[in-house]
Amino acid sequence: MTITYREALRQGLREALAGDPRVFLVGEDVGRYGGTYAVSKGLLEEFGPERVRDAPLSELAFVGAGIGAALGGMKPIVEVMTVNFSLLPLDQIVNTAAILRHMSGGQFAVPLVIRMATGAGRQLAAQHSHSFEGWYAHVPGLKIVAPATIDDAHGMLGAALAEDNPVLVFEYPALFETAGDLSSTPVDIAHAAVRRQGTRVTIVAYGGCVPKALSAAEKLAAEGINAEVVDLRVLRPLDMDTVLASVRKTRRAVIVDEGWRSGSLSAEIVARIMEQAFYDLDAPVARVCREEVPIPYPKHLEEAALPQPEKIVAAARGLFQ
Amino acid sequence: MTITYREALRQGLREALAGDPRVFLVGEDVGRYGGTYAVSKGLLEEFGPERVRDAPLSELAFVGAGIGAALGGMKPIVEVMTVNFSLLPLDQIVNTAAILRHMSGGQFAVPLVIRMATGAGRQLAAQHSHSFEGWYAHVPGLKIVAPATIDDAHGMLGAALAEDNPVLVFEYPALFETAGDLSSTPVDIAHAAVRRQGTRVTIVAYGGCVPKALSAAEKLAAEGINAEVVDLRVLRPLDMDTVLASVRKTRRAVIVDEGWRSGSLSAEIVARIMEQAFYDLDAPVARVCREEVPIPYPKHLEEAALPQPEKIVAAARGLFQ
Amino acid sequence: MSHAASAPPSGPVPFARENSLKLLKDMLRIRRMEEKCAELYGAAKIRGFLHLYIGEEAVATGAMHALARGDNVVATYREHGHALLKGVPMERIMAEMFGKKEGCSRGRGGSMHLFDAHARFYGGNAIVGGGLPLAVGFALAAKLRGEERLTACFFGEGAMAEGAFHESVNLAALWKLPVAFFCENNLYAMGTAIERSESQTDLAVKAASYGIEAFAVDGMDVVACYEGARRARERVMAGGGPVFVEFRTYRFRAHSMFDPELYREKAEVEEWKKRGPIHTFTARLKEQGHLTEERFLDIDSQVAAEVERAVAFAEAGDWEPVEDLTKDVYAP
Amino acid sequence: MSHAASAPPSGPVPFARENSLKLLKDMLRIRRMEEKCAELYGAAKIRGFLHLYIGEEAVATGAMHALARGDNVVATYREHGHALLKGVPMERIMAEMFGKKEGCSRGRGGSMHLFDAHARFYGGNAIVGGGLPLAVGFALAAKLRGEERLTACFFGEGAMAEGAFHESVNLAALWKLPVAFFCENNLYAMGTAIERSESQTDLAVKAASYGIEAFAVDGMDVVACYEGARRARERVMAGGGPVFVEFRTYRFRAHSMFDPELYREKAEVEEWKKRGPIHTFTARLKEQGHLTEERFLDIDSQVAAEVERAVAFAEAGDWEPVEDLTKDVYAP
Ligand SMILES: Cc1ncc(C[n+]2csc(CCOP(=O)(O)OP(=O)(O)O)c2C)c(N)n1
Ligand SMILES: Cc1ncc(C[n+]2csc(CCOP(=O)(O)OP(=O)(O)O)c2C)c(N)n1
Ligand SMILES: [Mg+2]
Ligand SMILES: [Mg+2]
Repeated sequence: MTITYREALRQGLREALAGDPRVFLVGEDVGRYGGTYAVSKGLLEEFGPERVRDAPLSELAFVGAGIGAALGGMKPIVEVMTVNFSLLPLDQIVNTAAILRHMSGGQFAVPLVIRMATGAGRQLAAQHSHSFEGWYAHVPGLKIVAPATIDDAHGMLGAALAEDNPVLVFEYPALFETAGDLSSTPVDIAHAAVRRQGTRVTIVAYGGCVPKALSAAEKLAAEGINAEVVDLRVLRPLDMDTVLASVRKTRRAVIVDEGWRSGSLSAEIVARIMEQAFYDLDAPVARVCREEVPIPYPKHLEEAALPQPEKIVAAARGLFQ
Repeated sequence: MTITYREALRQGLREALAGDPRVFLVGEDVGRYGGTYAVSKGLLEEFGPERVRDAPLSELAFVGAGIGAALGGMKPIVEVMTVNFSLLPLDQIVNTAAILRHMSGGQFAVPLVIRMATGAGRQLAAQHSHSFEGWYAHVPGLKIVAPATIDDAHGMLGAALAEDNPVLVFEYPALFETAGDLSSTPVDIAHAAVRRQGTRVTIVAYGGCVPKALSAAEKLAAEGINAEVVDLRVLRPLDMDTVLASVRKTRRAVIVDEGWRSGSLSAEIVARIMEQAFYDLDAPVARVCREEVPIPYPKHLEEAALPQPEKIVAAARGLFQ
Repeated sequence: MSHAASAPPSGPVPFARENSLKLLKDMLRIRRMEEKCAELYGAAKIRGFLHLYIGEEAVATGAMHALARGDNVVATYREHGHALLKGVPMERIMAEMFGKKEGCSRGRGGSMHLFDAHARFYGGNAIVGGGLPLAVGFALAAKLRGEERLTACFFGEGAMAEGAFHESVNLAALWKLPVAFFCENNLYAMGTAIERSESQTDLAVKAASYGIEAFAVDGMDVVACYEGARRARERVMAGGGPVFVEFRTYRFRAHSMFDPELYREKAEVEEWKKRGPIHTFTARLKEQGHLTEERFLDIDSQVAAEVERAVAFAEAGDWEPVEDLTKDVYAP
Repeated sequence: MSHAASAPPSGPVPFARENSLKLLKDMLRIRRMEEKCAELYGAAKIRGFLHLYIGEEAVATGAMHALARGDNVVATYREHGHALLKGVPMERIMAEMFGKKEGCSRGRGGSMHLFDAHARFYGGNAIVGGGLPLAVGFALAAKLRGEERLTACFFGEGAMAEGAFHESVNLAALWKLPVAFFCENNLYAMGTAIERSESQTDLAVKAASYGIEAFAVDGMDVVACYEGARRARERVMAGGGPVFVEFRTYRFRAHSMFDPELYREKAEVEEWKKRGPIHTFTARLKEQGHLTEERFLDIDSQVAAEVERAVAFAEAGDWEPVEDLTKDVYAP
């Protein structure tokens, strides 16, 4: 069945609500508006206002309430409309959701899923174009997933709900219109995936940058460089086994990250490759990241600020010089 | 003159207030309480309640108000009591202070200093022991400084106020009782500093880990390993020239970071060394970071969770095996 | 809270004729500029998010006329009208929406981020509630510097549920700062009706709980908006601290260009359109003998010409060169 | 707001004798346990931050007696008393303060982070205001699950200035959730007096602006605290949504163990001590003939024995092995 990434997300949500009465969805405009990105469209009508619950503009409170509800026996799916607004409830995520299980001596689990849209690319300017997945991946106690494919858009939510601990699911509006086959194979949220087999260089990417990495790989193939593309999928904890296996084979790597370069998740990948595969490298690992600038509104500047297939190609090519 | 780190901070503050009528200090309990860590003790009496201004518990508003006041012609010093509470006003810092100058087309500067205490080590448990300097160092538009010495504790504030742009100053309660000579040399906030000359391995650290790095270097010296210690001082923008010069000389490096390992600033340093000095390395760069756990209360567990001189020694030693 | 529109504003306008016509013209300037923006969005000249103020023009118009030149204004992503009437030239606004470097934010901000230091217009903020703490800070600076300057902060009723509102009003009240909180209650925050957003829908009552003066005015009546803002300014400048005004208004268009408007009835919108601030004001002025149809058409064509000039200016503008991407980034 | 203490609570206690003695004993249990904690802090057995509740015991005691066993409690870093009376064994509290693995949070939380799933005691939160959203969530869960369960959320008056308070109360009121907001107004947030923290110092007035029932009680009178909490619980369980109670109380000790108390006069503290909840209640019970000095000493020595047992238990506890450092960390 061919569906869009958006529709895959929607079906994942629908199945989650249908499958467990403890699951409910809460967030700004998830109900009557139909979801900012139409991801929850029709769910209010199907499940009613108790289970598809519109919240006022008060991110700190409704994220915290999601944590409390999880502790109280429910399985909340909290939608923070976009990652840009997730700084407001960040304290609850970091200082309660992530900490509670350990700090209580293991008494509590927090079976909570937080979904948010992330990333740039739609000319929304500086305050609406952040990519903070890397920040969240810094925090022990959270699992972070980034669906880049139709199957993952559909299946990662269910896998997250099965975890009994806080999982953050990042959704990529830049991918919402992409379409593809939905398979019936269940997805895990433990492993990275090799999206393209290759031999000479490994391109590591996640979320909205995966299609860019694949497109770069095609261009590289035309130049005779056969690139392997690894989709991280899970940003915490990192599945370094998959990354390292690929790097050990290709002996070269480019890490792609939509976050600002300094202190991005890409740095962590590079550091781990340094620590664990230094002697397997034929060249220093390269990075393609967001430029160190608040994202500007005009299309040409936004494009210049973000990772692009051409930049990935150039970085990969650079490893052979 | 021998003074404590705390007193050096206090004198820096006092001089800032005395030196420019546009400067004022605002934050929770900076006035009548005398400062949570007594850093602002006596300043209310000296400068009055307009310039040493107690704020209610409302971090988002008073940090945002600091930004507004900076735009309005003042030079605010905003104290967020500790980095742990800085998640609450993070949106204002990231989405306004850091962005405004660029997004307004260069019309506005934001001459604002935000001070906060950071770090673990006093058995304050998970919610009061964070080290988020690395997160802040991710954000273009902010300068981040971390005084580790008496001179820096004293002088970095004045240097920050001279910048006409937002600077975050991280203060280390773990160092408050350390004492030393206050020199009269002015400090910059542009460069890293070599705190100990060495030849065989470079230990890079910042803030509260600098004394630990120095202590490790002494131990290593006893084993015949002459370590160089680089104090980053400025966490954004990074002075990689100083770091790379040292690494190119010693050909080995250990990065020490009080933040959780995954996605910490240490990863960025490793990545940059990979990118810029890969061929100069005789061994993969190693890291000593916070363990991936919310900091537990008991002393033995807290110590086990944090970088310690012994761990730094072990990591450095490991580079020679 | 009832969403029903009450009777349209009527009766004589208590201003001199030229003043009245100025108010009318300014409302038209916002309206025509934004109608053009909608068109240009369709033509893909303007991109990103675009939030139109159509229907709410009386609020910004009344309020800006009550402010002094030296006052500060902080607004939201629905701020084209506020920027324009605070003195940002229409052509620079239009160039900004095009993303051209002649724009008031050098093209970097777009529709949601208009700035003009000279006009003391401080955005343009796409984080709901984000402008409130900032406005408090401007007011603090004015007070500390001994400046005779109001800071007016505009925000929607949806923003009142945010912690930022609470903390900011409390701070301003505690410190008796010269700030006016202007709440534009258009009954919806995206698709969330006020009764699902505020447990207390009488917003002035809510604001008064901070121990400040607070009142509501008809936000569809430019006269009431002017009077309300003038009164607020007077009280604030008398030194007693902040004042809160609820402007009861309505948004005629969708929240942004991506909004199927599933959450409200067409009939409700039509009902409110009967109270449209421009045509009701026009009617009153005509009835009063202050305005003829001819004069109206004359004004409207002056406005149309201004809009055309602005579009031409924006079209003729340049793109910021990619080499300047990180210009003005501190500590990149 | 006046910081002056009014007349001490007096007059007959409207409870049966054994009930009254239970209240007295529970106040004493908190007092003696905490006096011991202060001593142990001096002896470096307890470390980190330690916030004593001494002076405020009537609040937790009255409130906990009004709650049902199955109710949830969310509190702050000044929560030893709440934990104890919600049913966390004193020995497990003491072991927690020592950092031993027999502690109610396995020693990992310490004084500020007591937890007990069995007792439905959910912290122990060191972020001011951090417990409020959580409590709303517990109440939401109870409502969705159809459970007859109150969630009581304790917080200081200082927390009311935080956005978290505003957002949480609004949410609870909008959704008519079964949560009681119990504000412990001890007039100071660290060194910040309430009049520098709240523009409206009548906290019940402030809370009522959310359209919920709100009232104040004498937080130095365990009878008033009990009655107030009982009334709040009744109203909430009737289904009308949250209720807010201000408990007017006073902290006799420093904010924490690091506080030179520069911000208040000794005389003010002494004045309030005259209203101390334990000795005034004792006096009333004696006057009423419900209590003799002998019986008092007997109760006190039972309490002392419980404290001794708790300390012995804590002393005898084990340290969590370092190998377990990252146990219970999800996705480390
Ligand atoms: C903190 C935050 N949360 C959510 C959003 C998404 N959003 C943009 S506008 C809006 C509605 C705001 O409503 P209101 O304050 O009433 O202003 P109006 O749009 O009606 O003028 C929302 C939810 C945002 N921009 N910022
Ligand atoms: C968000 C946050 N800001 C600041 C602090 C530091 N702090 C701890 S307790 C406290 C005062 C709280 O006062 P109140 O809410 O009245 O409670 P009380 O201590 O009087 O019981 C402050 C400022 C904190 N823990 N959390
Ligand atoms: Mg609105
Ligand atoms: Mg208090």
